[in-house]
Amino acid sequence: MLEIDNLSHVYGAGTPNEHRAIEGLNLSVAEGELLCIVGPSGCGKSTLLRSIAGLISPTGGQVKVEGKLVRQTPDNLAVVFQDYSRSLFPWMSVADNVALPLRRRGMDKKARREAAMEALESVGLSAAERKYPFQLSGGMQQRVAIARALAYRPTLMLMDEPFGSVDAQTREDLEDLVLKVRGHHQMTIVLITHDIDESVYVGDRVVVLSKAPAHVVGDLKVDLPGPRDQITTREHPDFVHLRAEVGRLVRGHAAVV
Amino acid sequence: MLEIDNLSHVYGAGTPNEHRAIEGLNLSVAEGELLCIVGPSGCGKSTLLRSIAGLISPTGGQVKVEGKLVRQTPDNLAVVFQDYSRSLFPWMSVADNVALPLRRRGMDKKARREAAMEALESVGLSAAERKYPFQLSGGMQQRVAIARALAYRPTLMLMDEPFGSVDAQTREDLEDLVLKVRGHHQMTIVLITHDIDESVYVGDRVVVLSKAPAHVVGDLKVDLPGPRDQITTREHPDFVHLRAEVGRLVRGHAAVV
Amino acid sequence: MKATAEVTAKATAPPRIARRSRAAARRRGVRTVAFRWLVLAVLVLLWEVATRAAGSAFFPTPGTIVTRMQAMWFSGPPQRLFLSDVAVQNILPSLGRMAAGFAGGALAGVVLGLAVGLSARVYDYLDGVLQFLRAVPPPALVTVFLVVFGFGLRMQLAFIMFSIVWPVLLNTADGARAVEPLHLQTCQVFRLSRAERLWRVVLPSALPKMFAGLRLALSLSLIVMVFSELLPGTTNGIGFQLTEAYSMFDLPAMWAAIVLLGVLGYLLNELFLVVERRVLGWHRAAQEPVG
Amino acid sequence: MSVTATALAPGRPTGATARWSRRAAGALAFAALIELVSRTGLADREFLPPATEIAARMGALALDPAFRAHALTSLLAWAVGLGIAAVAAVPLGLLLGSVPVVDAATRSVVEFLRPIPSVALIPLVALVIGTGLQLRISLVVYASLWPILYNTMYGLRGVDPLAKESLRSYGFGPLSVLLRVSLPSSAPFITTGVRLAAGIALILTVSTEIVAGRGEGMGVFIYFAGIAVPARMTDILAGVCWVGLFGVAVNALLVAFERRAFRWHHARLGEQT
Amino acid sequence: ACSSGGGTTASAPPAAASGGLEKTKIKVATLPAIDSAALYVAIDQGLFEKEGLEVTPQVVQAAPEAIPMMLNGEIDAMFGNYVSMFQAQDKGTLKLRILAEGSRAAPDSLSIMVLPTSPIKTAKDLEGKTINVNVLHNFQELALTQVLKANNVDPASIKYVQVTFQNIMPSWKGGQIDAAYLGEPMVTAATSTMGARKILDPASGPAAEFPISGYVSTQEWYDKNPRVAAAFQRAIHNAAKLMENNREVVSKVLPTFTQIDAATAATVTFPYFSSSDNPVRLQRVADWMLEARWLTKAIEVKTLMSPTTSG
Ligand SMILES: Nc1ncnc2c1ncn2[C@@H]1O[C@H](COP(=O)(O)OP(=O)(O)OP(=O)(O)O)[C@@H](O)[C@H]1O
Ligand SMILES: Nc1ncnc2c1ncn2[C@@H]1O[C@H](COP(=O)(O)OP(=O)(O)OP(=O)(O)O)[C@@H](O)[C@H]1O
Ligand SMILES: [Mg+2]
Ligand SMILES: [Mg+2]
Repeated sequence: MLEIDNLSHVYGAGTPNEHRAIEGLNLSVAEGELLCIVGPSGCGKSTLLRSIAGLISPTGGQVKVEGKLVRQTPDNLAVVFQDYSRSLFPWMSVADNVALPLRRRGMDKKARREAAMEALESVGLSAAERKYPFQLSGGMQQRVAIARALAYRPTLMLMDEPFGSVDAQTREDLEDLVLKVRGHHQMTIVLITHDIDESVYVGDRVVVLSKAPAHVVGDLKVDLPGPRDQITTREHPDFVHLRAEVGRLVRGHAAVV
Repeated sequence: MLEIDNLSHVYGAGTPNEHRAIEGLNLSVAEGELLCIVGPSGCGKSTLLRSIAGLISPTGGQVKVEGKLVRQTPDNLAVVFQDYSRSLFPWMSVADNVALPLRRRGMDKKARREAAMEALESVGLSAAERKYPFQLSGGMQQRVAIARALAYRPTLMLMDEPFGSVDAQTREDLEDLVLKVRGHHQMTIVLITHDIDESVYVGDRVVVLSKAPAHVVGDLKVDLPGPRDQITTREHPDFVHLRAEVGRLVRGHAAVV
Repeated sequence: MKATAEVTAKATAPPRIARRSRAAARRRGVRTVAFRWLVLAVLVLLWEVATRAAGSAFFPTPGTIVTRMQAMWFSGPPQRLFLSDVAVQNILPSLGRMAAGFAGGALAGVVLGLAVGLSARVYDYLDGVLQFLRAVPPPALVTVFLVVFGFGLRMQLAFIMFSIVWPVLLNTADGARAVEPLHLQTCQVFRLSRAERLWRVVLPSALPKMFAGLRLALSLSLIVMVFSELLPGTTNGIGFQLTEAYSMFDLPAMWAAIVLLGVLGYLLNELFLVVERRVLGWHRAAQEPVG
Repeated sequence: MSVTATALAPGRPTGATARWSRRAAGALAFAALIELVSRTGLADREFLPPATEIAARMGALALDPAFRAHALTSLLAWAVGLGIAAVAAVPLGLLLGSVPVVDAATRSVVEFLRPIPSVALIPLVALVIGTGLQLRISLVVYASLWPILYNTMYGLRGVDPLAKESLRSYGFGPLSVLLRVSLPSSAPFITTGVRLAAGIALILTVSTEIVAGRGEGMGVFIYFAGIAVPARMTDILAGVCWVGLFGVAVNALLVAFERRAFRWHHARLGEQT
Repeated sequence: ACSSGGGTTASAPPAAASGGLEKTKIKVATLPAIDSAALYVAIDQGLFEKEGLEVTPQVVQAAPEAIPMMLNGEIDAMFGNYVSMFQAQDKGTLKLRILAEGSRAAPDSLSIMVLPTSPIKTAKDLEGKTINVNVLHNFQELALTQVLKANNVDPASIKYVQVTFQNIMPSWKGGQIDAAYLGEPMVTAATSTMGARKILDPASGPAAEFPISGYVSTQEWYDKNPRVAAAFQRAIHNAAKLMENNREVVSKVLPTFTQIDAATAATVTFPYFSSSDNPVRLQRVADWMLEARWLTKAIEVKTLMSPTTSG
């Protein structure tokens, strides 16, 4: 599905502010996989995401989605941006924000509205459909951004700390929602998170990135039994072990896998 | 230090979008206390914070800071906004952003710069001083916002999910930083967080708010021994107990304290 | 905290997003209007006193001017809204020219502005020429306009459009260029078509700046309308009456035209603001301090 | 920087040479159009001479000290007028844009004055303040005030409220917030207003000279070329082209200034500089 | 530099003959047209100097523009056409004093012309046609009305459009005006370069020697400076006398304040320059204006004129 080959990105090359964000990063994600990426703040996770989405052209290496080199944004892709509040359109109501991308899906107005409402419902925001983004709390805005991506039914979904601004309970609900949607609609998901527990809980695989310039320092397969559950899964010894493992990797110790 | 008396806030009163965000909320915070507030997404935490900061005038009840009714922003106050990226000034370098509020402190240019550098250093961003906010990652921007508030040395600091965008390691460091600074400079801190562990770890007290309209449903004193430590404190049985307690409260079950 | 309270009401109750609390709004509206008229009344009074004291033929009193306006334009039959023949023959054609010129110029400005603001290529090709044309004084080009467009309406409209297009163009380009990058990235990610991006994202975010340009262009179109009525071959219009009045030293008539222009400008601007408030409701609301 | 996302049509970054050659191509195409229209007789050559003739005349005029004196006089009026307008309009815009009461109170008067054409004012202003340079300057100020004023007012509306609140929360008063947040944040749009005003001021300077000028000035030069028999169209258009080129130069300077001063703005938008 | 061509006379000590002038330096607004020539000749020939006056001409583009200047004291006197001046007097804009007569229309100095291809052959053909004027409701219309009447053409049928000087040729060639109302030097130019035909001389018949412009000041200024006024009038009249039989003195000054080059200056038809004042012929202008309802009340021109001190 997704092949990243020796990717490098340098910001402001040749300026005094030159910054090597990514260097020699290799990664591949299988169809239908849910990959979690963790790594220190400022290491280059969002940069990696932008490269996959074709929003920046990396200064070295290449990204392939479904075997095709990414030059422009690949088809059927959705992104939940880290800066969610800025990615919503302030002149549209919440429902319109969610419905907008569906125009590309050739849906008529009614179908768009229904899909949008359904997505909003799934993130617990059906009451907010007529509101404008600025009338929502931070966490609600973030959920609108998630709803927008979900409603779009992408085959590849990129999520940049999508649950950072919601409370613990909602977060769990959203994690389960993502797992459910992924199961139903054959989606490949790349999810960036800072929450190590979360990465292990939702991920099929967890990739740990190094400090800048980012490259892969750990790549752990998460082999947890059957449908995941917030209580039982998190109590599972493998979970506890993997969590500790990821934690060690993030803190810069060698992996012990 | 801070007295909140029967506070209510209604957005868009008299419109179809009328929303009662806070209702009959009472709360008081002692001098030097570190109060954590947790509550469901969209319940009214940020609204409460804005009322304390005098940025909105509540539609009912009152807020007193150091015995004085809040009509305008109280003196010696700093806020770390939830939407940190928009609260930074894009036309200023990181160092200038941090140094700007220090003008209120009557510091000369050099002193301002030094204080700014020191604060940036403490959040691990000394290398970024000359960069502009848009050149930073989300987590780095958030740390700049924290540095700006810290450098100001307020007597009352309001933080709205200040560590939401940083990785686990940095988050712990920042938690400890806040604890340290609080100890050194006699600060009263109100900290909103979604991380229940964090609320118990850093807080002297944890207040749990209900769903909208927000009021206090739980108010737990955190009585953990001595200087807190990321490892030992979190292993302490009281910690585990309190954490579960807060979790229950957030999930809407009755408190058992 | 009165100021904040007002702001609060305004912020949370933009038109179209939510209707504001009626009674309070009405009260405030009445107060603002009353205040505005009070200021106006005081100024007119001062004007009357000053012109009386000066007693110059060049500066007739407001009373004289209004009398003249009434006699010249508003002494017609009631079924024609009191418009006299002179008014029908001059004011209406002028307004028509202005409206057509404004519409054409605004449209051209928006289209060109978007093109220049969005495409670096178009910008490179056109920028030099546009900046050149923008600085060219139209009165010096009357002969060229005459040769290209001929006498009369066509030339006048070309003249008006040529003059008012610039504020719209520059501000639209500025707005189109300053669209929040993340909005554009969102468009790109969801593969919105060019038209959708333009119509649903670029245009709405450029609108606030476009409106600044349009508001400038509106009053400018009145000004240029007057200029255009000085062009060879004009036989009617407010501008025509204005110059004719001055060439015959009929200063009250000239002042009448000036005041009429002022009043028209004021009314058109109020109308414009009503439209702006509708279209930019979201903007106003979103930009007001939260509260 | 290689951000491709920001342009509507993601184009590959282009080098300075490419950009300049495009500019030159645009200008040449325009000149060629005029040349063609004139030489083919689409427009009477007597009244629209070919571009090459105009260009040749422009060259000759540049060497003519009398013409240079005209140009200098106009520039003086232009610069002084624009300077006064900018210095007056920005604070005024800040005031009207940030204190709604003042805006409401003055709106009727401002909107009444705005559509009054300066031609109508010439005799009146002339009577009061005389007909020298001061007449031109005051008319230039009057006309070029508005774009700066309105762009300032509208620019203030676009300031992120959270940025303002940030400063407010540190106890800064409304004035500080205005000067330290609102002003820098809207500065790029205000500069666009100044660019607009620069053009309007130029037009007004020359037009006023054409209508009422005496003594020296580009407009006077153009006027006298016009009353000759037959009218010296080449002179008129050469003069006009010098004015236009000056406009291009001023605009380029302002844009360069803008790119420098507001690098944060352009860089954030991912523009190539 | 084009505009102040005439220059000023060298500052001169007041001549014995004209001692007691209220002031010796005056500024006079003139037009860049042949009609203002007398003033420039008077400067050029030292006639003002002889009167002890130092006159600075200020070229303006149209007479109405000079009135504010005169009212606010920027200039002392101006050269303006009577129609405008009488209108200003009538409307109370100006309390007028005529210092000296200036120019009168000479045969062929004004002309109604058509292009060689035009179907218009006679004055009668002008009926219902569009004709340009420099300014609406001014002396051009006034004179032509009289001449048309004398030629049995209905003056009311003519459509006048205001066309600035520079745009007469393009409008004419472009067919937007049917016949062109030209003054010098355009008459000469149109005849020689375009083969234009003359249909009518607006300065013939009843309008022969029609007074066009004169030198005026405000009554107030005149009351304060009677001797200056007299000296000024003498110099203008003397200049006119000098010019009567001597084209060269005129041709010599023309290029300095008009856009007429020396070659053209040698061939154009000059108007008549008045070497004396004549209230009777001026009264005609006022009467015609009243008839056309351009005045609200009759003007008795004699009361506006200054006593002749020359000759
Ligand atoms: N436009 C830019 N110009 C220059 N440097 C940039 C730019 N954007 C990002 N960077 C730098 O690249 C590095 C990686 O940024 P990125 O946003 O990818 O980090 P991240 O891993 O997403 O961090 P976080 O977890 O804090 O969001 C950072 O050090 C940042 O300073
Ligand atoms: N400007 C506004 N106009 C109308 N409603 C608003 C406005 N701002 C906030 N609200 C509403 O008030 C409620 C509380 O918002 P607030 O931002 O205080 O929530 P919060 O507790 O901070 O949530 P989160 O944890 O998601 O940030 C939300 O339901 C939101 O929709
Ligand atoms: Mg990131
Ligand atoms: Mg919040």
